[in-house]
Amino acid sequence: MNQLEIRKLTMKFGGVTAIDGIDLSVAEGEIRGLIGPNGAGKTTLFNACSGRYPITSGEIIFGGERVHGLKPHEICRKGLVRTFQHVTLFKGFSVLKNVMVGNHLHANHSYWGSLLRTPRTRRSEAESARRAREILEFVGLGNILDREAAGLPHGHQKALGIAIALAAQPKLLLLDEPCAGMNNDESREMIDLVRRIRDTGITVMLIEHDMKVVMGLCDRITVLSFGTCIAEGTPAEVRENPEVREAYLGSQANVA
Amino acid sequence: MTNKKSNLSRRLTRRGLLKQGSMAIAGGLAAPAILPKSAFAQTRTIKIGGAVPLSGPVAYWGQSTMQGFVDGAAVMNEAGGIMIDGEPYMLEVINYDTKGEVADSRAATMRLVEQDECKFVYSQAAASTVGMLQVTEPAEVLSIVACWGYLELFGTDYPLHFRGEMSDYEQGFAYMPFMIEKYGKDALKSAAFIGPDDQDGIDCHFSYERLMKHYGVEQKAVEYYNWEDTDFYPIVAKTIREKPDFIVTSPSPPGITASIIKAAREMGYQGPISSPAASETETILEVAGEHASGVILPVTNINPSSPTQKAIEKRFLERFGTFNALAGNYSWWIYALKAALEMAGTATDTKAVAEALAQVELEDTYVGRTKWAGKNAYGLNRQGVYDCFTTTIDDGKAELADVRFPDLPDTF
Amino acid sequence: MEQTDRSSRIAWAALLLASLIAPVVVGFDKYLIHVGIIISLNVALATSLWMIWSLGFISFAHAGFMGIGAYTSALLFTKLGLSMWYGLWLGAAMSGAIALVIALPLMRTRAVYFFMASWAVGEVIKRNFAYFRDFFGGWDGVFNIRAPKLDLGFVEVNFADRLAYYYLALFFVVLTVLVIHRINNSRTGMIYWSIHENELLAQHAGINVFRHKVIAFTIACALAGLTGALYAHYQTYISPKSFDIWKSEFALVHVIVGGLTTVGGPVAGAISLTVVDELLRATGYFRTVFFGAVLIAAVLLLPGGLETIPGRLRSFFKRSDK
Amino acid sequence: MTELLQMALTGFNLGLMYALIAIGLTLIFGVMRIIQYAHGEMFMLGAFTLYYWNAEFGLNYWAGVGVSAVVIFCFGAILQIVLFRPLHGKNILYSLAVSLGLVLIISSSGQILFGTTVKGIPSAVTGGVLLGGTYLSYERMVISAVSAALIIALWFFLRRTTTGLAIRAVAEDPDTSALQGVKTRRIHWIAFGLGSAMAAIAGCMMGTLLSIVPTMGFLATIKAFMIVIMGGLGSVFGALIGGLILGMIDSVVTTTISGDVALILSFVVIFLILVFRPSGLFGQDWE
Repeated sequence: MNQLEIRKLTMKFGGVTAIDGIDLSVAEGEIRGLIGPNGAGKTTLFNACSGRYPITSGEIIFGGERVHGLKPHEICRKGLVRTFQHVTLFKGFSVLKNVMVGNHLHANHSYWGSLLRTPRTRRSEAESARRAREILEFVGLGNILDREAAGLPHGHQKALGIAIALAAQPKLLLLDEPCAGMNNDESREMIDLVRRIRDTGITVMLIEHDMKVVMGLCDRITVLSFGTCIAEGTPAEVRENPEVREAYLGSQANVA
Repeated sequence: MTNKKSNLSRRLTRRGLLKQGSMAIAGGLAAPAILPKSAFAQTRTIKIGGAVPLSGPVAYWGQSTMQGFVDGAAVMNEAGGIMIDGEPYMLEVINYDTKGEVADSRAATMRLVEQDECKFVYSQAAASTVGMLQVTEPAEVLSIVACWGYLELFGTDYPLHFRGEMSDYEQGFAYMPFMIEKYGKDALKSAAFIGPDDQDGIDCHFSYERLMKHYGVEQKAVEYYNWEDTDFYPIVAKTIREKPDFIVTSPSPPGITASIIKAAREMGYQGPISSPAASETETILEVAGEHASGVILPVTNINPSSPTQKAIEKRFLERFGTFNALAGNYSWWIYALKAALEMAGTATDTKAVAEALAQVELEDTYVGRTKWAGKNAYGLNRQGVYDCFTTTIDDGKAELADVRFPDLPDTF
Repeated sequence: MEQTDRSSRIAWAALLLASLIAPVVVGFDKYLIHVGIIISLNVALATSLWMIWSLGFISFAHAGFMGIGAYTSALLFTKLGLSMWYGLWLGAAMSGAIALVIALPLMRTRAVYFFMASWAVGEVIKRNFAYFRDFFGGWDGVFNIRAPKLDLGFVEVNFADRLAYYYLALFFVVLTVLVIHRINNSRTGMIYWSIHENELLAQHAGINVFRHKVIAFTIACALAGLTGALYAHYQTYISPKSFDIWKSEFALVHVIVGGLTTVGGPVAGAISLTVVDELLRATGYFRTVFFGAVLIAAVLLLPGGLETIPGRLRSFFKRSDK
Repeated sequence: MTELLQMALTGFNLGLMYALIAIGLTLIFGVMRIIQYAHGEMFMLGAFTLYYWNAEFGLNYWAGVGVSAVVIFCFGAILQIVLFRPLHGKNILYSLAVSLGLVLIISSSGQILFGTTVKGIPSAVTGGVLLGGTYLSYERMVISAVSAALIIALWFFLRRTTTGLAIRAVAEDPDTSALQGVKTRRIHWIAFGLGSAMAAIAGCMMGTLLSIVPTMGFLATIKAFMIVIMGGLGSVFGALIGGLILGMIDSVVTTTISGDVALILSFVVIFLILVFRPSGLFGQDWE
């Protein structure tokens, strides 16, 4: 069964057509790559799926349910969670607190509970802290729980961004350039993390410019150019596809 | 008419500035800021407290009132204080700023009454008066205020509360006879009123309504401007559309009065315009320019003429560096209080002092003859009545046109 | 949840104890008790304004909502004879209800635009009190709003007595600060501060930002309404001028000078600036000038506000005893 | 018919005068995101500078306007350097608190220095003509012309001169413009000084029309903020349109219904504009 189906999606911003009738479907448990030159509409697609911007026409079906038109927090609750290209964190919070905000979703929150500090609320808060520590261990930040998010090195900030997304217990995780600005070791760690995320049963779709990461990690790759989908297939098929090469891999063809 | 040079000397002299600054600091800071204090420990003293607006939009009136008391007390102390059944009492005046707000005035009055133990207090303008009365009446403290409205706060259920300034109603009984003499009864069949949309404006309008009814003048239009207004064309256009015989604007300060006059004349309205609260002819001449004619200001003697008035002006200039006619207008309050204290022979029994004050009549003050009236209207003689000096401005020249004691009807 | 560490818990207890015994310390000087009541009311107003700040925006309509609470309670008393015990809760409820209705469109605006829109709301509320003369009393205001009595069986407490009202005001202030402190130090507070820190990420982490903003605004305005009712029955007279823009501005100034990051900020700011304003009363003309100077000095010389003082002292002592 | 004409004319004059007050604020509020509450105080100081220059010392009126603009420009620049520069980059609330402190200091020390008596500046241009019931005062025409001229001049200044472009660059994105070599510190005090000077000129114009008193600044601030919000942040054209809208509301509604309703209505209009067009009619986004 397909985790995500996008049918004839079109996104217009005051005359500019960022996405022009894209069809895309992502199978459950797959790692889907999304590549294309700058301005191809990759991040716009993520913005459409996460509900940040309203879509012009078309349909987005997630887990068999219509999600286009819903608000970001509603889509997130359904399990479609995204990270952001430019690192966005709760800078003033500690690493642990960042993730606890993330898993706020599944801890039942009640104003009366907060006010009266009922045992139920206190238990759920302790539970939320425990789960947050678990997630941080999973992404490798288990040892710096109390550090302030703003002061973390770039690599850790990226990992924390993913940890926040994981806290919302996603079924489909949209990663927007997870390896941007990373050296080889950090990239290798990130690839390993994405695989481990997928192994827990979470479908992953990621935007990435680093070809080594994309080719090595993704089961299938979709190539976008000027808001349309020009190719889709396994990494090998995409590498050979002449259109892709010409539209995107042109100069790098002989290098790969 | 005072020329440019002299009013500069009156208003911005270096000496005046220093005096004004130092007086405030000496008077204010000397007192330990929050703990009770008394300057004349040794001889017996009477403390007179002032909760007046010294800052904010109504500071102009507040400062004039304070100057009247500070000057009066200084003069009396120099003359050895007041003799109350054989004992000399010195006067000590304590002033707190109320910023022209009710809650602040209530707090200031509480401090005067409870901490400084003043038995006699004074205030200025409606907001500070309302704040003050909630404290003074239950504490049986005598208050002299200037407040043109809130008539429900006046009379038998507030027995220790004196109004030292005539409202437009009392003043009207000097103003209307003068207008009738000047323009003739049949030229004044209809009138229009323009005033600010706060409690002062609404109260003044209420006084005028009663006055016009008494003199059988039909009221054609009532327009309220709000203090945020910066242009009076719209309101004046609406008023003169009704073609009233004359326009009254109150309590509009000199500046706004001048703007109303200018707009009316520019839009072709020729009838007389009067403003009983505008006590600065210079501003009206400067702002209204050649339009300033047919203006009647039944306020107070803007340019001191009588020997007493000139003496008061000289003393105020030396003591405070500035003098304006309103300060003169309020300067008689403390002398009336002095007479009442001496007559009652007590400095603590405020009821007796109040009884005495009601009968005090002064002859030679800045505003001529003064007495207290209002027995029939309010149940007690608590409304100060005094000579009304009417100044008129015609084609750029202001002159004192009439001095008369209001002939109040017996129903008052 | 950050556990309030031991030193701040002691600080709160000390402050509570100090305010309880304050009347005795000043020898029941009636005027200083009045200052105490005004401090309590300012603390409640500043703290409820601070609660809105914890979501990242500042409301300039706060005095307006305080006015709604005050007028509701005052009119219930003067027109229907209902004592303050009803007026308090109905005033808070009315203020909260109107806040809820206004919040729905208001929360569409952002940052400084919210700030301006809330300013417009405050002005409209105040001017409606002034415009409808027959019902609200217009600019003349509402008179003799008497304090209530409380029959405790063995003794009847009349809150017209200032000492009694001091403890009544203190009780409600402590209640208000406790409610806000509890909310802030709980999951709800974490959600508020996450919206404050990064609204976009909070939304994408599954937090219904719009709903939380509306609820927080409603609670804060209801608490302001409660403060308004207390204010009305103490001052016994209210007019539209009592709830104008300056009151909102001074509440904001109390929060800024006090400190923006913890509940201690508005409390410290409100206490210190109210005392300063009272101390300056005797300086006549110069009162507002001095207050303006104190305000600017506090902001420039003490970045982060009064709440950072304990931290600075601690670091100062640590450095010196090394 | 003449009533409508009178209303429209008054509304137009009023609108231009309000716009003159607001464009100064557009520079400060729009460019530097400083909520300058003491903008009205600059308006008041401008009027009093002209008063002492012209009415007291009897010197030429138009020279007085120039002098007061220069004096307040320097005063505004000094304020920015001394008070607002340390707060740069900090939370906007701190600059708001400082500007509130300024309001308290300037208006009350104005009362102490200039005295609380109301003053007036004799108008430089007098007279007018009655065109069938509608009065065309030359003075208001001159003031409207000066206001329009200044607004256009500022518009060109921001579009054509290098400093003007630098100011707009800093408004758009301070960091990038700093990278491009724009001395942002210098631009800040220039923009602040210029904005204050604009308010001073407006003070001179309105000062001659009406009376002046030290506490008049706060009312000008209210009008200026209302217009800048309506017109949209940082947009000179928006300030002009906002000014005209407010002028028309004030004139028409006051004449037909009442002053109170005019004010309540203008606040309701602001609320609706902000709710449906969060960045004002012509302003660019805030963050």
